[in-house]
Amino acid sequence: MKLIKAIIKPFKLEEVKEALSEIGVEGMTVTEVKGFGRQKGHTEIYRGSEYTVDFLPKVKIEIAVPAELVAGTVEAIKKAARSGKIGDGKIFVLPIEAAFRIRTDDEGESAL
Amino acid sequence: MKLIKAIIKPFKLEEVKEALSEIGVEGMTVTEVKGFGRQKGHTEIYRGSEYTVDFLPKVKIEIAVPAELVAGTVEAIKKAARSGKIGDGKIFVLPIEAAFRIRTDDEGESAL
Amino acid sequence: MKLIKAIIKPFKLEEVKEALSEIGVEGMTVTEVKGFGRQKGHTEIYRGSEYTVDFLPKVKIEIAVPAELVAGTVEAIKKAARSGKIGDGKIFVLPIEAAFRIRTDDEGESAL
Amino acid sequence: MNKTHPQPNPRRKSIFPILISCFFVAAASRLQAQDSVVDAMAEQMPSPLDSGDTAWMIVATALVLFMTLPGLALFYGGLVRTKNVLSILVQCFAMAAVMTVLWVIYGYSVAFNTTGMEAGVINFHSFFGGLGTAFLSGIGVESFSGSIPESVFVTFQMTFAIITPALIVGAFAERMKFSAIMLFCVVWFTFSYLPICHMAWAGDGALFAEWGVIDFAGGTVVHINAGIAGLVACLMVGKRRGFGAEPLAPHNVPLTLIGASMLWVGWFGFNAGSELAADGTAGMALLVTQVATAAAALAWMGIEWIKSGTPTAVGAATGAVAGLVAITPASGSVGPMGALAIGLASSVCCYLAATKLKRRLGYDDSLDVFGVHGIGGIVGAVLAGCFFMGEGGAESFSLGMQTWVQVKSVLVTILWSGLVSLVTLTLIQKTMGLRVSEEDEELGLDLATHGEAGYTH
Amino acid sequence: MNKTHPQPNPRRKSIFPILISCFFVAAASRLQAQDSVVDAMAEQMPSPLDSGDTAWMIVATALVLFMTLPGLALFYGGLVRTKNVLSILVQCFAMAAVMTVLWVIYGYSVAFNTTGMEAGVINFHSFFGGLGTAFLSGIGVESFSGSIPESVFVTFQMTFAIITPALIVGAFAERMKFSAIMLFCVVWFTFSYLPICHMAWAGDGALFAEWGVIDFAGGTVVHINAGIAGLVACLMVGKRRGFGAEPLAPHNVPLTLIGASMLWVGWFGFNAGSELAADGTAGMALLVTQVATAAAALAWMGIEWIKSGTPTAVGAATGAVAGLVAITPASGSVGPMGALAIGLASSVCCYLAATKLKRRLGYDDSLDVFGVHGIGGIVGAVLAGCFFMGEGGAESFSLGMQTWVQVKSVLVTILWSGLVSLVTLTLIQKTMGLRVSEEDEELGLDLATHGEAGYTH
Amino acid sequence: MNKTHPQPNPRRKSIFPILISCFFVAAASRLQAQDSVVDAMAEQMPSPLDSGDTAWMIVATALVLFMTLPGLALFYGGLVRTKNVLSILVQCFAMAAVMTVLWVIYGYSVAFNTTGMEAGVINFHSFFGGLGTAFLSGIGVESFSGSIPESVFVTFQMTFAIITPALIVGAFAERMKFSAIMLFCVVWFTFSYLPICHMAWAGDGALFAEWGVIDFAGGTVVHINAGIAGLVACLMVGKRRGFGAEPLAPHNVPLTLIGASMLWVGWFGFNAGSELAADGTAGMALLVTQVATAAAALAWMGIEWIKSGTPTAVGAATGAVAGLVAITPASGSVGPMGALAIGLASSVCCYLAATKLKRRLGYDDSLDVFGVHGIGGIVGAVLAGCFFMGEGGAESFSLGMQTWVQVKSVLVTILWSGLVSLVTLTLIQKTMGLRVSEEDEELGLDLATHGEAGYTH
Ligand SMILES: Nc1ncnc2c1ncn2[C@@H]1O[C@H](COP(=O)(O)OP(=O)(O)O)[C@@H](O)[C@H]1O
Ligand SMILES: Nc1ncnc2c1ncn2[C@@H]1O[C@H](COP(=O)(O)OP(=O)(O)O)[C@@H](O)[C@H]1O
Ligand SMILES: Nc1ncnc2c1ncn2[C@@H]1O[C@H](COP(=O)(O)OP(=O)(O)O)[C@@H](O)[C@H]1O
Repeated sequence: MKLIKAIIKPFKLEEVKEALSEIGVEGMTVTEVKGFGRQKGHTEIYRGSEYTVDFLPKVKIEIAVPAELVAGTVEAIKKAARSGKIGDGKIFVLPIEAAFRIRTDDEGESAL
Repeated sequence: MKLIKAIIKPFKLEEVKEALSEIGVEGMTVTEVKGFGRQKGHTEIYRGSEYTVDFLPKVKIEIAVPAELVAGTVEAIKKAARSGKIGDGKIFVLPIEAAFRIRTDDEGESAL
Repeated sequence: MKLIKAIIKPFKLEEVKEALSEIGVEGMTVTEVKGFGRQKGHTEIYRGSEYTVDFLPKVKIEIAVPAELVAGTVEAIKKAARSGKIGDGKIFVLPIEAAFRIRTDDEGESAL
Repeated sequence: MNKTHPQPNPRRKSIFPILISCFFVAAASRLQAQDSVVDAMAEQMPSPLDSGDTAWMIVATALVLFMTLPGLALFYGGLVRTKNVLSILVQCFAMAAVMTVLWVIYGYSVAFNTTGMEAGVINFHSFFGGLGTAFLSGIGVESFSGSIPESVFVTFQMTFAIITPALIVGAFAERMKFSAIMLFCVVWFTFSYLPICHMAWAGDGALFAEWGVIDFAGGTVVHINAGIAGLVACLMVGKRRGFGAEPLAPHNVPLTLIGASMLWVGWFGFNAGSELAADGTAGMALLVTQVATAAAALAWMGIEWIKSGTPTAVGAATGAVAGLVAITPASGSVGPMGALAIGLASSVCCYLAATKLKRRLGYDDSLDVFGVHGIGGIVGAVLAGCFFMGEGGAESFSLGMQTWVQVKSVLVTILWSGLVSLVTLTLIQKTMGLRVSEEDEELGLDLATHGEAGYTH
Repeated sequence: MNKTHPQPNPRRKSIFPILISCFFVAAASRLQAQDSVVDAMAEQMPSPLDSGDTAWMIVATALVLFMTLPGLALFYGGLVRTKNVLSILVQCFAMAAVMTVLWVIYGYSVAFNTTGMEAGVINFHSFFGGLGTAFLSGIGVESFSGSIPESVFVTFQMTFAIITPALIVGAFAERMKFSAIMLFCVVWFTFSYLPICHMAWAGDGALFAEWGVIDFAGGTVVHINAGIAGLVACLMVGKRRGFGAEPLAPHNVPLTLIGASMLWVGWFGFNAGSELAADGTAGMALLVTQVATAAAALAWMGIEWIKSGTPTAVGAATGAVAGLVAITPASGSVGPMGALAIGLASSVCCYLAATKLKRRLGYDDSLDVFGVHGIGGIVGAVLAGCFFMGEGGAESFSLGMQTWVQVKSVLVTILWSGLVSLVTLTLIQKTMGLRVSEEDEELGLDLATHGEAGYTH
Repeated sequence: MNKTHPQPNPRRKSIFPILISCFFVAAASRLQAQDSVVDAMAEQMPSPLDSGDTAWMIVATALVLFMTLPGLALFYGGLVRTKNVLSILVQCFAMAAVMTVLWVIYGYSVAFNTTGMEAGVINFHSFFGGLGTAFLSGIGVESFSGSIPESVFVTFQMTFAIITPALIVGAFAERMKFSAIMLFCVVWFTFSYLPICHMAWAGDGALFAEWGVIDFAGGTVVHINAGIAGLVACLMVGKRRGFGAEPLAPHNVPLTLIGASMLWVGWFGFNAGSELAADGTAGMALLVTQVATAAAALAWMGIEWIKSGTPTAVGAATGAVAGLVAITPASGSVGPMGALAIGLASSVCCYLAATKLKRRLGYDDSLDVFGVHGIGGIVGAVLAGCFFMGEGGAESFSLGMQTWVQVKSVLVTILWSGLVSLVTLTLIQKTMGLRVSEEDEELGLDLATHGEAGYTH
């Protein structure tokens, strides 16, 4: 099993969710995060002092999937989340050693 | 060392924290997240339009533990977080390759 | 590639960001979290009832870096985030198996 | 006691619509013909209207409505948890809407109609007004109550009838069924608010008026009445899940402070408005209201500073309200030094009630309706019998007959409101139930009852 | 109809500053000499000033400004998404600032100057006032309008000229360019607000006044006028990204409820203030405003309760506003039972418009400006022709000539405002464009247009 | 200058309570007997009471309190960071409570008592009032001040004494010790607010009154006074951690806008209320207040629009306040065109002060108390000497003797307030310290000082 961590632009969340539903990914966990990268933040002005906001709002999606689904899932996210502009985000794949469903005693892939 | 990531219902946080204290887990990091899964969201109404809220509020707990404590920790979380209703959440176990305490120069398990 | 997860005190974020920029780390993702550990929370009073706030505000930084940069990055974070007081936080290093940039078709280290 | 009330008007009876007839029909078909002679006579008399008094009383009415919407709604709304903020706001809105309608249908008449009342005689109408002014029958543009239009008097008193049940909802916040709340409040309004209001303010022949009770702006009518209902209700509904174990901390203290400030400012309408005129007594009511409130806020913060070193925002706000409550009955008769004393005394008593007493007895009066309105109202009602201001501004203190009279009115109010609340809530509990399900309580009343979230990020 | 308006004053013409001359110069150089004789005469006449009426009208003015700032700003601000909250607040602030300046430069004169008007004659000045009082020329401390200082009348009416364009911005919230909004509102104010205001309230010789239209506090002038402009604008600007697909839920319902409450309370100034005096009619306007609002809030919550079991907070607030809107034109002539009927009717119609009609026709009137102000205004304007209150308080209902007169004024307003909006928006669209870029809409207007975030944690 | 002030009343001296005697005792034991003859005489004179003026002044009092609670508290509260929002709210609440109590004990007497004053004579009592009305001794229901009850005058002036120190706290927000703030404000109130207020408004024999200074509603007394204290304090307390390096952005701009709107609306009470009557001058004050504020808000947004393309919400609010401040001293004497000019001028000057000047000199006046109140007050006080309105509404501009008189009063105020602030703060710094620990500043004052969090999710 793998954990797919994708950092995307907030307004792409709905589209990504739909793209994942289509390929049968049924569960995910979403966190509001702030991203720092190549994309430049906007400039805010407060009482005459300009300052640049470095941290941009992003959304992090975490999805646990069986190893064989990683490629398809990554592809689906890339397609749905791409706007072509700088700051579209990243996808990281991490190994998961065990998984459990709290409600039942399911373990491993059947827990997803 | 392993990183235990548990996604639970928010109102179970206190109980889980207590259960972990009892078995000697002294540290954890908690994030408010939104979950998407089998559990159906409620329906909201706004100016005559009904819509279903897909993303439900959940809490993610991250706990770094020595490998030998993983089983006990998972068990404690499962017991405390279970309500038996759909949406109780998941537990994932990931490998940690190194750990450091910022305040001191502790490394590895002694940093936890 | 590795994923560095650092949990630090919120007011150290700016300093950590600058320290990382200096050693050439160009991207990171930041999450507001609540930490539970050795550091004692303050006491709040509400209508005559005292209670202790266990969970303290912390900031979690996630940085994906090529393996060879891990040591330097950890060092930079430790230096910048250290106040010497209890609760300064932790750094965990996790393995990353694959990385993608959403905007382009970059994979692996070139995606970072 | 200082309330001017409309004289019973013979022509009103002739067009008294039967209460149960649909008010919609009533609206469309009121008979016009037979009043013409009386009206013609009325027109020749010099108008009693005083534009200054009227200006003040229109504004005072707006101020008292402002106390409920948004004042009280925010004060309470900020003190509950995020998931229940809308439930409080909806309850306050619904209270304003329902009580307005009930007030014009029968409330005003039951509270202020003087038919059958006689100075020195205690009879049925010492407790309940007649139905002669139901549907505000006969109240037109040329009807006056003292020097102000009767329409203004009706609306001013209506705002008191709105805030009183709205105060109660704080006691059982975060757990009671919306339908049960509304039903309880309608019944309680009819059988506890209206009669106590009548006893205190309907003039000669009314119970408290006959006794000579001083209740300038509603210590018994509003605060003790609501405080006792809240206590009974929170005992019957039971504690919130987690009470005692978790903090159940306010979700938005700034909202609470906005609300408290609005209560403070609006209360000038409540107290100085109760003079029903813009004169020296109203001016003094303004001053003493400000002084008592300041003293009470200071005292509460002082107690906290001494006890824990941290004077809190919620404490400052609660102290201010404790002062406002206590000065209410006394605001027409004390001077600034008496007000200082009343404010300090109320703050200390309410502090003890909202902290020690509540913890000792273990009831969950969530937003301290009894602790602040009940106790503060009692302190104020009793002390209103002790402090007096003479015409030249000299003030005096005495413990005498007046104090005893005040105590009697307090006891009557406690018993009356307590009994009405107990009976009504028992009936509701037996039939539809008082409390939401555990799951709904967990999810929060906003989503469970009102299908809406307070905040969406 | 009940508005007192200043008589044309011959000496004003003599110092009429040329409109295009810089007002700055005007401020410094107004001629003083020639007025001295007239002034001397004025001083010997007894002052028409009534301090009670003046007191009330100063406060009413403050209350109506309070409706826009912060009332409407919060009502709207809470209903949009987090990223657009400041755009609404800035728009309301800017509207208050710009309209104030335009009002003193030429607005007051075009709306209320009576030069060239004659009872029974329809001419150019039945639609537009003259420019004789531009720059408030000739209005001093001793100028009166009825029993109040003319300065108060000017400011009171100014607050109506502020809130009307501010109401419109709700229709195209979250997507229209700030520059386009401001330009549109300035033109619309000049060519739609001012003439409709003149037709309704400038007195003998004005179109609606000649027809005998009842519009006590602004059903046509304010609500229908704004509602139609909103409908045209939201059609031309187009739907928000995601409309229909995503919820676009309000980001902070408590803010909306605070705003709605302030609108409610402030509306007493709007309606009872429109009497321009503190008297029995003002008092009755206070009462019926409260009754209609309560009935409407209750009705909206009732409909929701029946349909989905969840009476919502946004629903309660929207219902209250629907009632406030509808009672506006009628508040000087109906009684409490008529008000109940108007409130209920408006709530039902607005509910249908804001839900069914909008969904059916598919336009994105984001905050229901047309649905509530347009429809509610029409319901109120028409029913103001049906319900009447006699002097003795008796009420009656009839469908007759007055109803037809009301319908005519509604139609004129719809056409006039619709046409002005259509032409203006078309021109703006062709030149500078109406809408922000997709990217800016996505980022949110707060950051994109105003360079600021509403909340920073 | 237009303030009516109570005449010294001989019988007051006879019951003058010794200041140090506990006010509690005073409350209970005021002597009653000896006043009876004087009272009897008073009763036969026709009452000077005007109900319209009284109505207005009660409301004006409520409006000015509303400016502090919740107005200013929210304006400031929204501008600080999340972790310090409650500290601002508590400080404003505490100021309201403490100043109220001090005002009734000695403040009113030191500010307005006229014993020992003589027209044309500069003596000790040109600076400080006597203690004859300490404890509000002798002020009863039948005491009048002009046409309004003296109790109303006392309370109205009290609200000015509340808001002035509350304004100062913005300068050292987010870092100063609560105990040091309270101590400083009490001393500053006693030795700077009270004397400047006395000099300006105590009537014949007072310094500014003798000079013929125009300060209708408090340019020197309130704004310059507070602005200078703020400047001195922020210099002595030092910059916030991170000032210059991090943005320290406002945490909740909507709160700030709510507060600014409330300041705007409440300011009608401040300015038009300073006439102490509901008349033509009050009406004109209403109008010019609105005009200056609008012009200033517009100017600030315009500057931002030109400079960066993004007119901000905080800018609109700050501009409005700059206009309100500047029109304050002039609101009783200018006309609408002068108001336009004053609003524009103030906005430009305050903009420069709050941005360029502050950056150049590097002090951390956190919420621009000096930048807006200090500078705006100076602009207004000086321009009040340049713009005049004649009786017929004609306006004129001149730079002459009056301007010089105004400048003198400004200089006296700057020196006086600066000196009192410097000495007081130095003493506090040497003893208890001015500033919280670094750790507490980092954690936030809410938790560190008040043991509470503003928001709990
Ligand atoms: N090395 C990294 N580790 C973790 N997160 C990263 C890293 N680099 C970028 N990110 C995240 O990805 C987001 C987008 O990255 P950015 O460099 O702005 O553009 P792009 O994705 O187009 O390369 C950032 O805002 C940040 O949240
Ligand atoms: N594949 C997944 N990857 C990551 N998080 C998941 C995944 N599936 C479910 N979750 C998280 O677990 C929560 C509960 O899952 P759900 O399917 O609703 O019920 P259950 O845990 O009872 O199976 C979800 O709300 C989501 O936060
Ligand atoms: N075992 C753990 N797993 C995950 N996070 C932890 C763990 N222990 C501590 N933390 C995080 O690190 C923060 C600091 O830890 P704490 O024990 O208070 O102090 P220190 O870092 O000085 O040892 C905690 O608030 C928590 O967020």
